[in-house]
Amino acid sequence: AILGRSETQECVFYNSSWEKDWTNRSGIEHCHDEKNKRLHCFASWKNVSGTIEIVRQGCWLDDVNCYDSNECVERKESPNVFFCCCEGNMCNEKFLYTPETPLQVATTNPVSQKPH
Amino acid sequence: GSKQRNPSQSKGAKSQVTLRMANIAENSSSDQMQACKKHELYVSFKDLKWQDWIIAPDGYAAYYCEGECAFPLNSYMNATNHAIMQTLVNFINPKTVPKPCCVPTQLNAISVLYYDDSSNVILKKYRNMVVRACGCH
Amino acid sequence: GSKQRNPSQSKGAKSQVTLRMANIAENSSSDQMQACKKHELYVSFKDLKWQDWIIAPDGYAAYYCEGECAFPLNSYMNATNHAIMQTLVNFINPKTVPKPCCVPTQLNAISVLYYDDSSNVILKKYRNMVVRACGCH
Repeated sequence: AILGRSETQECVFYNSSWEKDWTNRSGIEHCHDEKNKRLHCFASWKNVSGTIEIVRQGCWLDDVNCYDSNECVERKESPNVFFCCCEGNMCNEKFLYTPETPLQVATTNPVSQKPH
Repeated sequence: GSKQRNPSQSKGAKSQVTLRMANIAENSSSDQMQACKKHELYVSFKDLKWQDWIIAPDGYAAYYCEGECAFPLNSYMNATNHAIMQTLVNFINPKTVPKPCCVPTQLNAISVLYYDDSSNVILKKYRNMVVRACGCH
Repeated sequence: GSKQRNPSQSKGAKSQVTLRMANIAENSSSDQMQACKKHELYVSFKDLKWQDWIIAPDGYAAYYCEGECAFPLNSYMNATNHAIMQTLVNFINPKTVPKPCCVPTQLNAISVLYYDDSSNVILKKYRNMVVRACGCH
């Protein structure tokens, strides 16, 4: 284990299509992958007219986009399916949505060129 | 022709050949292309216009292999016996065969969350997507 | 930008992208280098000056792999997922990454009878000496 980095060995598990996929519906998933590869947890959910519907939660393979995030946060602006990933046991128990609103670039009214 | 020569001389002949070739190679390959190794490569699914069907990730660190596989192949080049033979033949007569190629020798998987054709959300492990090590094959 | 588009349109978008690229590739790759395949190569141990320590064989059919790994990679190119991604990225932006390389994907062994350093006669199976199949990696 690397000092200061949270190791991920287990994550909250949930599968909304558990019957079709023949899996458990919910529980704890123990993560495993090749040696010295990092592991993460993830969560994905939908917002159906204000109600949060979890789609899936579980382990996520080594992914640079998840490095060093100990909270599971979706930053994209209102996606169809929300997604977040994080590092640390059960870090996907809680998941957050804090959209990074794209910077509004102040646009000055372009002064139209006066014809000569 | 039968092999009249005394077998024990073979040891001297073998090591001499190898030594002589090693010295020649030492100078010829150093000023050329970099040796075979792993390079950074981030693949963005948006650039591939796949962001509509891939929910996550937005892209991934794929890496790639590039560089020369010249004689003599070092041990960390993960070379196969065939690659060692091919390097040797290329060294003696470059026209007969090209040098072996720098390619991935170990690959890792990634997780992908995507919509299938019926818009179900699917989680899948895609194998052999990330270069872990390169070598001459 | 958020993915407001209806997910089921993703199927259309995905296949359109693939189709469009396939058509463009169809014409661009055919007139260039031959596709990746296996080529004849007989390695003579005499040419390598190894005949003094190798009793048999005098040489062997090693074969080698050469040819282009261009988009779209056909199924018989034995391509890994990484090679498929690399071909796609190279196709979109050739400067970022080279095409995958044509290399052996299956290798066979040969038997060799030789003198060891103490002039004993040794029989050994040398693995990964003969190319059985090539592919893009």
